[in-house]
Amino acid sequence: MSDRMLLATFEHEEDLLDAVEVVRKKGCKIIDAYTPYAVHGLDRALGLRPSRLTWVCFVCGMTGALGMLWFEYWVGALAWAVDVGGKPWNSLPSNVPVAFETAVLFAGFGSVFALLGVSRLFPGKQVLPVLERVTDDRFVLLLDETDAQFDVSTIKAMLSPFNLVALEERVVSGGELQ
Amino acid sequence: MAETEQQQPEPAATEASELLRPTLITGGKTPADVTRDICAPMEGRPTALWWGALSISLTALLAGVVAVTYQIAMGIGTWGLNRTVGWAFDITNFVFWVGIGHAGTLISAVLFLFRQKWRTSVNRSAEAMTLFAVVCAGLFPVIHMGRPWLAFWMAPYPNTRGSLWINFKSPLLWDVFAISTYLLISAVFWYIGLIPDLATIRDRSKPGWRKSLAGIFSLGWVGSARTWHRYETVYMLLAGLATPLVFSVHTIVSMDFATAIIPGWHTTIFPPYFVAGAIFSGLAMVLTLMIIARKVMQLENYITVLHIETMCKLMLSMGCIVGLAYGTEFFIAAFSGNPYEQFVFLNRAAGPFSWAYWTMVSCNVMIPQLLWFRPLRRNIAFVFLISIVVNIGMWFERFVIIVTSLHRDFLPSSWADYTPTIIEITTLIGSFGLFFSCFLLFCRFLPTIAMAEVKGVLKNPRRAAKQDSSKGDAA
Amino acid sequence: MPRPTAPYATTRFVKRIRMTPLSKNTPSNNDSSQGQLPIVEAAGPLLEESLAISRRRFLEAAGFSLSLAAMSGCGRAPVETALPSPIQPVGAIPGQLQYYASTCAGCPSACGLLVGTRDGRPLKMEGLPGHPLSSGGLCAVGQALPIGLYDSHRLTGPLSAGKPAQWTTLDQEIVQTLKQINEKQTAIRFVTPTITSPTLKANIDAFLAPFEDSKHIVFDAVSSSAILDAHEQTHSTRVLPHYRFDRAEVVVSFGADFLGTWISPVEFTSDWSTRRVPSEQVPEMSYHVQFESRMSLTGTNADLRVAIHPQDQGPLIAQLTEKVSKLAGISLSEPLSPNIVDRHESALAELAQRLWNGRGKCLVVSDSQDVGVQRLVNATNHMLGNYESTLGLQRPSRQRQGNDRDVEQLVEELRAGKVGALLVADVDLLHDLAGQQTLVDAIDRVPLTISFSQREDEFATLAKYICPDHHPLESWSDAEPVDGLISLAQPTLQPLGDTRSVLESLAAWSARPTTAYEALQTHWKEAIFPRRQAETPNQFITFWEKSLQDGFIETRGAGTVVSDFDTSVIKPLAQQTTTNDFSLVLYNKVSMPDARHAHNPWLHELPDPVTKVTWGNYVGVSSNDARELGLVDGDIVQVAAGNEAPLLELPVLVQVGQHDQVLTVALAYGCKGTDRFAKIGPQWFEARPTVEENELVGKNAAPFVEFRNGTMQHTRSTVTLTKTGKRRDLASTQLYNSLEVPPEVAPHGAERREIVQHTTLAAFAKDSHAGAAVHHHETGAQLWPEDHAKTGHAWGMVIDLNKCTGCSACVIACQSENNVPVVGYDEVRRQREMHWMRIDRYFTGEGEAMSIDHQPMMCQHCDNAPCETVCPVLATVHSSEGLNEQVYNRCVGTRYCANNCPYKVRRFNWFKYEHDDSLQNLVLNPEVTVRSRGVMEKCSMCVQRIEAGKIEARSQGLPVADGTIQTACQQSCPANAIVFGDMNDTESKIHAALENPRRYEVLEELNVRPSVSYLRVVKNEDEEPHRG
Amino acid sequence: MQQRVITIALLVGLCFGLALLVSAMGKWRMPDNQQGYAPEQPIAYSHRLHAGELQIDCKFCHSAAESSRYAGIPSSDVCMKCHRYVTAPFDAMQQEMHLADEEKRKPKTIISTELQKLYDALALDENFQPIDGVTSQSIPWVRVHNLPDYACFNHQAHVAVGVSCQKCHGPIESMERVRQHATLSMGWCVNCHREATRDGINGHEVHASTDCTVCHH
Repeated sequence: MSDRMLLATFEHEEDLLDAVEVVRKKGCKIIDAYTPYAVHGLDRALGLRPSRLTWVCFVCGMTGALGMLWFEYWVGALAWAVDVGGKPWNSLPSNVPVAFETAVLFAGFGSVFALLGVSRLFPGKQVLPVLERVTDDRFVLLLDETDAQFDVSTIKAMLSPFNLVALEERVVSGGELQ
Repeated sequence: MAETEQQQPEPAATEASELLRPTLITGGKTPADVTRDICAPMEGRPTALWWGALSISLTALLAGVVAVTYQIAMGIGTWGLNRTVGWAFDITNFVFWVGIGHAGTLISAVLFLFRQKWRTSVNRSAEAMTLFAVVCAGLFPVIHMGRPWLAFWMAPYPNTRGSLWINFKSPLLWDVFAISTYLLISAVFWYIGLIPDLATIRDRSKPGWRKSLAGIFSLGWVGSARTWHRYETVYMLLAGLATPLVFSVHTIVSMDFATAIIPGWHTTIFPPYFVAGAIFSGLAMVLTLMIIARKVMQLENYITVLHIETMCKLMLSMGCIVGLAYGTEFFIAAFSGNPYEQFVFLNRAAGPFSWAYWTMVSCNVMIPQLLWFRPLRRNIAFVFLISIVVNIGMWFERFVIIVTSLHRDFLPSSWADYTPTIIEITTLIGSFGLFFSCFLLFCRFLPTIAMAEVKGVLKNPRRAAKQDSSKGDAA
Repeated sequence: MPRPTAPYATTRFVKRIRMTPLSKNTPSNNDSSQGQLPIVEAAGPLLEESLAISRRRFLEAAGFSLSLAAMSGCGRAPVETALPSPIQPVGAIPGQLQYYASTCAGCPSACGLLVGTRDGRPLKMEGLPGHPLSSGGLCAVGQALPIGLYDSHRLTGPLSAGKPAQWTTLDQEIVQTLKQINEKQTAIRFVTPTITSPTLKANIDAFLAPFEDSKHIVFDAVSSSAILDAHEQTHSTRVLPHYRFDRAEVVVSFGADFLGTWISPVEFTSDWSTRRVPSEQVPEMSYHVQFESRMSLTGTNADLRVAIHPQDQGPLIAQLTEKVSKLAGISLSEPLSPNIVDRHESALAELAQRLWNGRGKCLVVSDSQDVGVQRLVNATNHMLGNYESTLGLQRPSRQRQGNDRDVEQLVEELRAGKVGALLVADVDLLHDLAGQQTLVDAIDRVPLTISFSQREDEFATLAKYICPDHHPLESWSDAEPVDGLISLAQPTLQPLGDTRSVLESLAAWSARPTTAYEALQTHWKEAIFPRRQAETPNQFITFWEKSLQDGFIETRGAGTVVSDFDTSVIKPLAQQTTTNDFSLVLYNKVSMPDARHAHNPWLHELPDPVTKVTWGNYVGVSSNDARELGLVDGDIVQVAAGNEAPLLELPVLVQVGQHDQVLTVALAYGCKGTDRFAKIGPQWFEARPTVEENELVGKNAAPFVEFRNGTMQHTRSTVTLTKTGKRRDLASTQLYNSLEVPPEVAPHGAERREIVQHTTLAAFAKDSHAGAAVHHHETGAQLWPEDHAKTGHAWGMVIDLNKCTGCSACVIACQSENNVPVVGYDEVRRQREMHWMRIDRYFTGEGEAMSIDHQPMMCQHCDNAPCETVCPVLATVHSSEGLNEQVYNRCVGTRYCANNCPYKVRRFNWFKYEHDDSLQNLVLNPEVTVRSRGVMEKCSMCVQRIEAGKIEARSQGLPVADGTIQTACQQSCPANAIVFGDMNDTESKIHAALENPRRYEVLEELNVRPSVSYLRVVKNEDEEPHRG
Repeated sequence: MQQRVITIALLVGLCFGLALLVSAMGKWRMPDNQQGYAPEQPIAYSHRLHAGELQIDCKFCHSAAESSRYAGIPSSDVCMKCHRYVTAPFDAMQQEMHLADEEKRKPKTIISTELQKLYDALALDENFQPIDGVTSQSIPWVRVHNLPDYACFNHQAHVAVGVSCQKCHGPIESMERVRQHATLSMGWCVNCHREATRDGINGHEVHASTDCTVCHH
């Protein structure tokens, strides 16, 4: 990835969506798009693969459930089998509620931490937003400028129908945007 | 619940889009407006109203702290309990607050799954309410112990007792796990929702403590589409997890009673009955807070009459379910032919605590029936009143279940009365103090409405096409 | 030693008790008794302050800062020193429980006593097995002796004119004054209550002998003087017959509360109960009729209870006598009573017939203080040939010797200023004769007044000298409750204070000083030893040893000469004017037989067996009168006799079954010094004091006692009742008194709860399972039969409700064994009494059809215990021997278990119940943990005794034999109603009891499988039982 | 890029820290664990000497162990059984004997400082006769093995089935000053009970119950 990129700003999510379609048709390389809220269908437009975080969630959940079930069985029937109200040593029904709660706990925290991990979000992370207002009301499309037949004017012409707010070139070192 | 949105459209609305979906946010707001409006209360100076409210709730909180300190210093004897009635205000308050805590997650998680876009205006504060309510709830099981300093014995930690752990057969222990899980998951859910808004605050506020704090907690959010994509997935997952959690938590709370042997407690109807009740009381409390908040924070355009009305409908339906449950209890008692069971319910309606029982019935079942009338549903003042009444009613529901079942059980020799002491009452007031203090501080320092989500449901001229598709996945 | 001593022990107490070698003057050959007399260092550190407690606090702290403590590797617990006795007394094993056979001095019944001592501290009073009278039972009062012993309010030394004095100086003064009196030949009067001790009696006589005008006056606060007087007239000797309820098939009692307070309740209870066990083979039991105006404990147990107005008692007895004489074919010249009560004609007729059929095997008794009436009672018993069968005169009872005529005379003498010296032992003259005006100044004028009281009671404060007597557990004594049965009382620790037994005081003043021990032995050598029977050893010392070991000895009678019944004395009763005003009936509570026990917190907090009210007395009002006057429990009313002096303000108690126009008030309350209990129980801002400002526990009702025809009258006619508008809630442990649920909330067909099951003798004879509850649910289904099989022991208990009279001895036995705290009026009022064992009492139904039940209720040790499942921290779990275990140190106090207990037998420590009276703490049983605040507790089936029994058996290499382990409640039960044992032991008593057709489990439809079960009540009635 | 490195570094560090913590936890003392407690005693009594060298049976002094819940700390008169004659270390007395022989005089009784404390406590004069008017005092031994008073350990029960003293008290016969050998934690008791029930005690079968109320009542 080079350090030259083109930053197109829009006012409405629809403009961004349409622009993305066109740009991709043109075969330009889109580094990323920035929006103030989750724009419906943008992921499809950008052609992102469905996230694998669901699997993380599932695995964590199962770990929690099975782990707790085993622990309860160990405590109740193996470690020290105590006669409690004449109940059987290992009464599965009474083990279910806690196991379920643990499952939810593990699943929830697992997937959240996974999210933070893969998206590299952590407290105190220093970032320089592409545009201050991107978390307010602006929609930004970030294009890579380093392939053949790249020409700012054509891009400008191409994006102008989607009432383009601004188009500027930026020279940044990679990673800084992440 | 999905049908609640197929309500009769606004008569004023003529535009096609309006026919499809009534306006959620009035006043033709743009995203920029949203940001400005919602950040306004945080950036401006707090109003006198806010200061007044805060000082009242802090006073209440202080009173509660004093009461609890005295009680822990002297002993549980400073409560009105006795050998027969071992639980009263303490567990009543516990169940009451847990109940309150339910609407929050319900509104944000369940309605999210049902694609109820109207939730966006209320979910943030509803979730906050959940958190604070659960904190209040969690307080009571601890202070109701004879030796609260040993509360940690409830946790399964490695010990030197020869592998003597804890009793996983005890519903009270299930509670410990359920409540703590619920608290943690709700907190995470709430925080995840906050991240984008925190980023917004970070970017729009000048350098200073707010900016740096927002910077730290927004975890370096930049609104990248990739992150949004994953974020949406996780948010959906959390919603999916939270929904069964909501139901499980109150189911487990109800098992404290349902698995016991005491007539009036030992009932299989309890789980659904309690969940319905919880949601009922939760909605009532959300309404109370919403109506206050929209006044105090000038958010009339974001929390519209439409929101209020929709919640009223939900509340009405819950009220009816609860009413049904009351009826069923009596029927089952009569039908079971179990004299103890029959006695307990007769005793509720006609015994020494009948006043509490009838307060409960009228507050929870009779008065809410007024919500069938549209004008009343849309009358903010009236709805506010109703929500208060329902809160009172639901508190009494728990009181009735706990006290009337205990005070006259099997052996007439040990029947006893119960009268609360000042300490108990002050503790209850204190818990309200804690709750409202937390909520007011939240209103002051965090966006009470999920900006990022509201922006997503704003009306704008070129949305119609999108809406068809979104309605597509709603169905 | 009658029972094997269990090997309990604890250095914890060795460190506070310094043993001393035998005192010089003690013969070394009786080490079984005086051998180990330790001095208790009352000032020493005590259980509460001992390390163990601070250790517990340390744990609490650790709770707060666990992690921190863990990091720091934990600080050391404070250093504890253990102080062994410098010289080990012979045979004393530290902490081991040792039993001494002795005699109970709680009242003149003189029951056999077994004093359990540990490290020289008497801790547990038990019945002496095999004692001819009490036969192993002991009442609540006897059980409660220890707390009176370790009472910091007892006098620690003699007082002269209210100031502490030296015995020597005091003796000189007294001897001087006595000499003067002897010279002046002024009267000397020695007042005591009934003295059963032959030695003391002899010594008093010897002491009084040299004086010209001397008299020993026997003053019983509630006397049976009329009975003795009547026998003086009918049998020419003034004696009290020895009643034998075990021989009586028909018992008719006119107001005599012989199971509760009358003469010798423990003895009578055990005798009576032997006749209350119908079996499948022999479905027979005694028939017991009670005519009474108040609701007495005896009345609650009668087959037929007839409520009568006190003024009707005489006439009714007269009518019965007439009927019996008709049957006996003796013609009477004139009707015996001018007043006729025709209300109960038919009942009397039937009763007379029943009595006649049971000639020689029946018994008619009355508590009347009218000699004429008692004469008729004698006549009836004579005609029925009961003398020497159910009433013994050859070997009469000495348990009541009070002579009211003497007392009346004394009062006059005092008023007349004739008395030169007044010595009063063991009775508070002024409290019990409060009715006599000007007595105070009269006594003030007496030159020499000596009180032997252990406390500064009303007379003592007035007396010139107080020469405090030992506590019974500190002193040597003996007793002859019934002619020919003589028992010894031995001290079990050296006196805690500088007190002196009456024997020694008298000896000192009559110039032949001796120790009580010597005096006792001398008298036995001279008077008792010659009376020995052939089989007893003929060496005095062996005879003495044996008596000491067994606690009692049976000898030849003293030879009472009784002339034949003199029919000429059967005279008609005097005409009496009938009134329609209220009559006041004065009585003694089962828990408070006389004012001597007024300082006993256990007895004050013992719920009255009938009213279930604790702390103080009250005015009993019949339910009809209460309804008319609009009175409810706790309304303070004023009772006055006419318009003159005696009046009383007390709260009302509405008592069903009490006759209308009758008020009842308990005596022996309002005693001086009981304001000490003001601060008992937890002190917090909403707490109400147990004793109000300048008040006492209860009010003294003695002012209403009056002398009439030479006897003290405990019923007072024409009293008035006025409301004051004030209120004081009664501290009652039971708020709802019926097995029938309130009609307005009663499910149809289930108005009555089958918690106490009933049947009649007739029904039982037909079907031994009659009266069993009909269950709507199938019971007995086990979900997990294979789990938790009880292979070893399986402890269980069966309680015979037909024997149990509700006397509540077991309640105190449990309290004393298990360190149950006293919580005070306010906590009881808030339904927070701590007794592990309670006795539920139900009045079900109306009038004479009312069924009255007593049901001991304690932890039922369910196999499917609802409490266990719900405890989050495993603080209450099930033992492999079927016990429901409560682990105090694990309990966090959620109270969930108590809520889920269908029997509501769990008790919670709402506060830290104070144990800061360092002397009082010596009463605590070291084998049972003192529970801290915030934990749950309940009946453990005396698991400490079970463990001790098992260990003892193990160290002897034997299996645990049936009966070697006894629970505290079972041991003390005068009626032997409780059977405890190993249900797996097919030879055991309990195993047999489980087979009993009358057996049932309370709430068995819940299928919690209790280890405690009950035997159904059988009433000796003909018709089918009434069912709700 | 370098962020990834940082992250990895952090994670590794965390794991390492946790590992350290866990390993350290083994060494931590749980609250109330008095293991190794060996307080100074009022008289420097040596179990090594008496129980070890002189082979005196434990039950000679702790006589109640067989018959009572408490082994009992011997009262001073038990000491006097021997120390009426043995008043000082053996060789010290030997020396005095020799000296006395040489100097043709009666050997004086030499009294060791520690034993003097015993005689003082008992208020005995040099001829071991009680001094009138002076009451004998208890020796304030410091308890080494302390159980909280809700835990009832019963010596009789254990001695009866042949559990050796050393099982709980450790190699007492080799201790100069008594030291708490075991943790005396509940787990420690319970495990011993389990083993005993499983393996029996020196050959014969026992049922060491693990019911709560066996110890907690």
